[in-house]
Amino acid sequence: MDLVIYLTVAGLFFLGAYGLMTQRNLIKLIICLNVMEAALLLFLVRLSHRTGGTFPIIQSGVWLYTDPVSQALSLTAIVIGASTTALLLALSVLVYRAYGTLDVRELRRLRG
Amino acid sequence: MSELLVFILIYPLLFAVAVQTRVGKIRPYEFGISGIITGILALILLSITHGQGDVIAYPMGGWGYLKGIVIAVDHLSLLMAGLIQCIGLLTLLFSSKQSIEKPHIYVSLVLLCIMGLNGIVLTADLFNLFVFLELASLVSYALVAYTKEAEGLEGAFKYVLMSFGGSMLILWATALVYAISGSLNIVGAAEALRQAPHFLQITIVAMYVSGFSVKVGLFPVHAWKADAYTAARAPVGALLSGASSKVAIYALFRVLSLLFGWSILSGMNLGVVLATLGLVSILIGHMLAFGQSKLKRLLTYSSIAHIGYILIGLSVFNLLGTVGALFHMVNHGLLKAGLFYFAAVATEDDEILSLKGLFRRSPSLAICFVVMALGMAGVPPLNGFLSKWLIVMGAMEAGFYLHAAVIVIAGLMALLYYVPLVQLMFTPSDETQALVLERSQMGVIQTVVAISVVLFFVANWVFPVLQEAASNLMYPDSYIDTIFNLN
Amino acid sequence: MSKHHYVLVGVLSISFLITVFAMCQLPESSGSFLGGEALLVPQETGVINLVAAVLYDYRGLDTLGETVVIFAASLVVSLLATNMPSKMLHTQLSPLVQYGVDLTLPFILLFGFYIILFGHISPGGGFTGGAMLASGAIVATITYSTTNKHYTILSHQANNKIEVLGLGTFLGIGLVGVAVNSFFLANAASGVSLGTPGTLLSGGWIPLLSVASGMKVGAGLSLIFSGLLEEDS
Amino acid sequence: MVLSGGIILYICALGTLVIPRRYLRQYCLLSTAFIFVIHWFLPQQGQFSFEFVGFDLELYVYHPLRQLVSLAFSFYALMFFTYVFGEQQSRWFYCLSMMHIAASLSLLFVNDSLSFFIFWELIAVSVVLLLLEQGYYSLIPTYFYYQMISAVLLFISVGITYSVSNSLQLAAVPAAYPFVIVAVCIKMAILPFHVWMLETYPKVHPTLAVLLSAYGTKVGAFSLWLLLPNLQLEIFGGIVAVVAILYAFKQHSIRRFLSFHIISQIGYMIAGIGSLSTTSVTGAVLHIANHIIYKGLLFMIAGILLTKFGTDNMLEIRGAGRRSPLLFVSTIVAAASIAGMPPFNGYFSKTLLTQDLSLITYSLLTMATVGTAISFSKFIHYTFLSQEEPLQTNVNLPITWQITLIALSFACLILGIGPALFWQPTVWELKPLLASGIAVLTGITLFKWKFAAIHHIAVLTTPETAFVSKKIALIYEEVVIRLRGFHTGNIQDYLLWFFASFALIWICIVLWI
Repeated sequence: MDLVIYLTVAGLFFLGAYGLMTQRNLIKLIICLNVMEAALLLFLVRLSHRTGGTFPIIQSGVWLYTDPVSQALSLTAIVIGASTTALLLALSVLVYRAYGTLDVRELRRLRG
Repeated sequence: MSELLVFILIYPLLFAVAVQTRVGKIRPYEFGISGIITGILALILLSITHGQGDVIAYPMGGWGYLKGIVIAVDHLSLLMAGLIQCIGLLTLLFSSKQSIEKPHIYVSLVLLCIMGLNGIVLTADLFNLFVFLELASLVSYALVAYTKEAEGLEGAFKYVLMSFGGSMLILWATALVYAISGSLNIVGAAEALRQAPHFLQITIVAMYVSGFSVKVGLFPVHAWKADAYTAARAPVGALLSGASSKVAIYALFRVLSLLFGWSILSGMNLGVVLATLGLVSILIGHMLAFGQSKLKRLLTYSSIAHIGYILIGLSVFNLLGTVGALFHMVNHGLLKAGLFYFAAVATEDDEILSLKGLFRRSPSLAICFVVMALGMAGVPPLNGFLSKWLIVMGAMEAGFYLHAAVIVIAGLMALLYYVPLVQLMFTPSDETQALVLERSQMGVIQTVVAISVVLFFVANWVFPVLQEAASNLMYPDSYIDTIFNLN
Repeated sequence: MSKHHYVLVGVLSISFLITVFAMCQLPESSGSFLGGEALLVPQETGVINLVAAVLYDYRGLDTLGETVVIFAASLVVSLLATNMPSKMLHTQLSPLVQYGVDLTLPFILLFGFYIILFGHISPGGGFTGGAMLASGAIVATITYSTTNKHYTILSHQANNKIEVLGLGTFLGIGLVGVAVNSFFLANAASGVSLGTPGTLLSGGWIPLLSVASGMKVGAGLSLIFSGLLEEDS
Repeated sequence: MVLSGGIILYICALGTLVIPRRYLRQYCLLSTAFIFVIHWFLPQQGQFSFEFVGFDLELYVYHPLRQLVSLAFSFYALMFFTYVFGEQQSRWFYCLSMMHIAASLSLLFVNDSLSFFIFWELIAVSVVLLLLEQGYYSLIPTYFYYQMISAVLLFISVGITYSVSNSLQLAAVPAAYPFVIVAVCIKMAILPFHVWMLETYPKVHPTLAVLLSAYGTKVGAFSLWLLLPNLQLEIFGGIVAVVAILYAFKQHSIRRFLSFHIISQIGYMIAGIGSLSTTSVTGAVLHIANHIIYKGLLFMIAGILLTKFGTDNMLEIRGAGRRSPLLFVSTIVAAASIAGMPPFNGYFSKTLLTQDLSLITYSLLTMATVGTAISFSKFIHYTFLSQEEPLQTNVNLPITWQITLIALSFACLILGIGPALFWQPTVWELKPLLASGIAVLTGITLFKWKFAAIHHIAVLTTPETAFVSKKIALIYEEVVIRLRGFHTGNIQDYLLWFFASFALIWICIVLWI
């Protein structure tokens, strides 16, 4: 079971990376970044898993809970990712205005 | 006095919020500058009360290192924090005379960037480091794109894509550390991590190295840096190359040395790997800087090369090299900031050719450039020479002969692109109108030049501080003990 | 398939293998610090939602950091706002949608407030609730367009003020700890009454912090959204 | 605790920036005279050492030979400031030239490689700043690159020495020999590293050439003694002396001609220092001191000729001897000194130098002496003696120039006779007297008899070497252009590099365990 999750995590991450390097559309690139981030969120959530544990709200009679820390971490990571995505979207609107295209390979005024 | 730590961490936020609310008739630059000066005063106060060799740790919320976040400061962190505030101050001072739209936002962003960098330097918690790293990066993206011109947007976009990948690797490594040790504190996680399977250790190290090297701008992930810094405003370039990249190197070495310790790392031959990356960075940086037509681009490539010097100094794992590298961080931070400021005032369009005849138009500016260029090339009696000397001697002592030789020869490669610039400046041109500078801008550049000359002569007094900081990095026992003793 | 492409696939598959093998060597269950001590949490912090305890008490600085990130993001987006009208906002949606939104909007907001306020005793908290509030604002804006002042939930300036207020509250509560000679962002250690865990008025500063970050996140996300389709700033 | 004289001169140099304009020249004279006195009465005990960034610096260590050279340096500094007394120079000129002298003087007394390296570079830096100040922008790159290459090699050798011996000792370890030798050779402008010298001395203002020609190369020769005290370089020195003479034969520009003679004289010094025998080393160091004096005199003469006759070509100046007898006499003195004609100072040091040399080196040096005599006969013949144009207006020299010419000529004479009589009477024996007399006379005869053939041989045997550096520059540029081609500006390439870096670092770590 663990192996499947790990395969999914790494698979999603590098799939996102693959998309990042092959797609041309800026918006698709942003989606790819989010896919990469989602892979790591999956990994963080996996880390909170405890066999037999319940959701981390104290109830009477329950002794084993899943790990709240990595859940909190993923929450923070989500917010950070969302902020970066917002910035990227704003940037891509402006890039479209300036370059007239969303093709990332046209963004090559700076080179050499 | 440990509350000062919290103050140093959050003062930029307080001032940024205050600037943002526009209460009363706050003039953003004056307000921001006074904010940073308060921060510097706090830092000075802290370093006065900070005794020889001891570490101040502050548990956030009163929880120890097991449950909560601990921020801690030793000489190394103090040194880095000092560098950050100084460059931040110079940046704000310098940009206060530039015409920048929406100054409220600009000042807030610079302050927030300083907050992120301060957080990286002060924290002893891996995930918290990631959060502050992201804060600093996010603000840097925005600062690069601030002009909203095509180049700026392009540079910022490339910067985000690369840097976000790096952040993801850092986050992944942090999650792995947490999965192994169940702790997020750098010190608390170390024990379990050193017993972890070898394979896992190597993977974590590789993730941290390649993740941070994006932020640093090391070979082979240096390419975004030239684009981003070229596109950014010159003061922003100064802030980023002067402070941000140094802090990223700091974070890399602090994390690795605390998590694994030098013995495991040198068992992995990480020193050789990192030093070789540094070596290639030096060569590539200096070669690409040669023959550039844009001044800021030239400076950025040179900055990539100097990152290589620092990396070699740190990865030889001895006191001499580490001291040299820390000294070079300070020197290069100041000098490169000065050169970026110079680029802002000396040329309108960043074209090197427009430097022609600068000596006639503003002699003192041209002379400042000559001094800074010589300092960057490592010519005595300037500070750049001393740090280079220390790094080379450290590398020689550790047996990194090739690396030392390349550092030495790199001085020559640096002259290959600085000397034509100097020549161009002194060649008479048609344009003879005097270049009148704002006094504060000229003052900033002259301060940088003066510091770089003075640092050579007072190096004996600076040296113990650097030595203390270097031994903090190499033998972090007191850091570890202080954090352990919190519980 | 160009040569470039093969290199790319090769690099990625090597990295894939490395990371998968590395992760497979992870220990079966990591000894998280709360694993054995979860039952101590209500005594220490006064809340029964462990995630809230971690977010607002144990690792409060992270939360402060991320609120600052949102603050920075909203600043940045308002900076990069394009000053050009977005066409999308002038399309008239059908009355059905408008009535539907009219009907559900109060409930969305109410649920958001609920999530924020009850974050410490049930799943939820400032971030989740804040995001819901922001989604309410976003729905309203999309439906009625920004030109219709009546239905724009809050103006730019108001959002800005709420955001700063939330951030200020967070910082202020943090500084209370310093003021009473305890630690920054201290909860129980600052002498505040924790109340009975599980009740609404429990957890010391945590509910307040939750509200503060809820304000912050809600206003920040709305600002980011409105910044992305700003007509005039 | 003794303050090194060079450091004092540095402080004096800072003084030139605040002294009122009217007293500037007097101030320079006074301070150099003061420095001369200081070096005359140097304390034999005591040292000036302190810890600097973790290394022990020793800025003052007494040794008679060091004092000897320092006396020559400071005496020449006095002469130089007398020479420029009549000229209007900027404040910075005085400051920088004093700093140049100060760096050279400081270098003579140091005893550790860090301070040695610092002063080594400072000499070059002060020259660069002087060139900037005087407006010779096009000359800077060549000069600076060569000097910096020398500094870089020295730096490497210091690093090697440090890693082997774990100390900053001056004497290089054998592993560092190749680097030191090339570094010092560049500093001494040995062929084929002489390009920087030809780019500087013959092209700058005569006054500047008078200053530069005295210190840079001589410091190099002296540091040979400091850095390589255990290396046999005798024959190399002899070869250098002869080859440089061959190059000197075909020169018509006086200052180029003199530059090649500097190289040739440095060959003598190398031979002496490289022979490792005490007498020869003493002779060589004495030769450095003497050489400063007569070569300085010659460069002053060249400067005066250029100023008064408007040309640097020895074939175009005719009959200078008749028009300025003082100039003529001092030229004769200087030429006799450089050729090693008794009783001038060149004879004294050359004889001392050659006493313990092997036969091959001795014969090479004798050949060089003959060559020197030939080429100076040519110089004097064309410039001073031959007269086709009867344009007989007397050339009036300013009083300061007259003073310096007379003083330096007397110095040549006194230094040739005085110390030799009291200290080393052996040089007045018949054999060396005869040997050098015959050599010089042979030279003069050869010039009269077969100069055309000699000139022809010289032209045939001396290839130009300047193209090598151009070739290297072209290759470097090509590499840079290739490298820049990789930076296409396409972010997706950069991202690939990034993901590759993760795999690369990981694999490197695994492979290197």
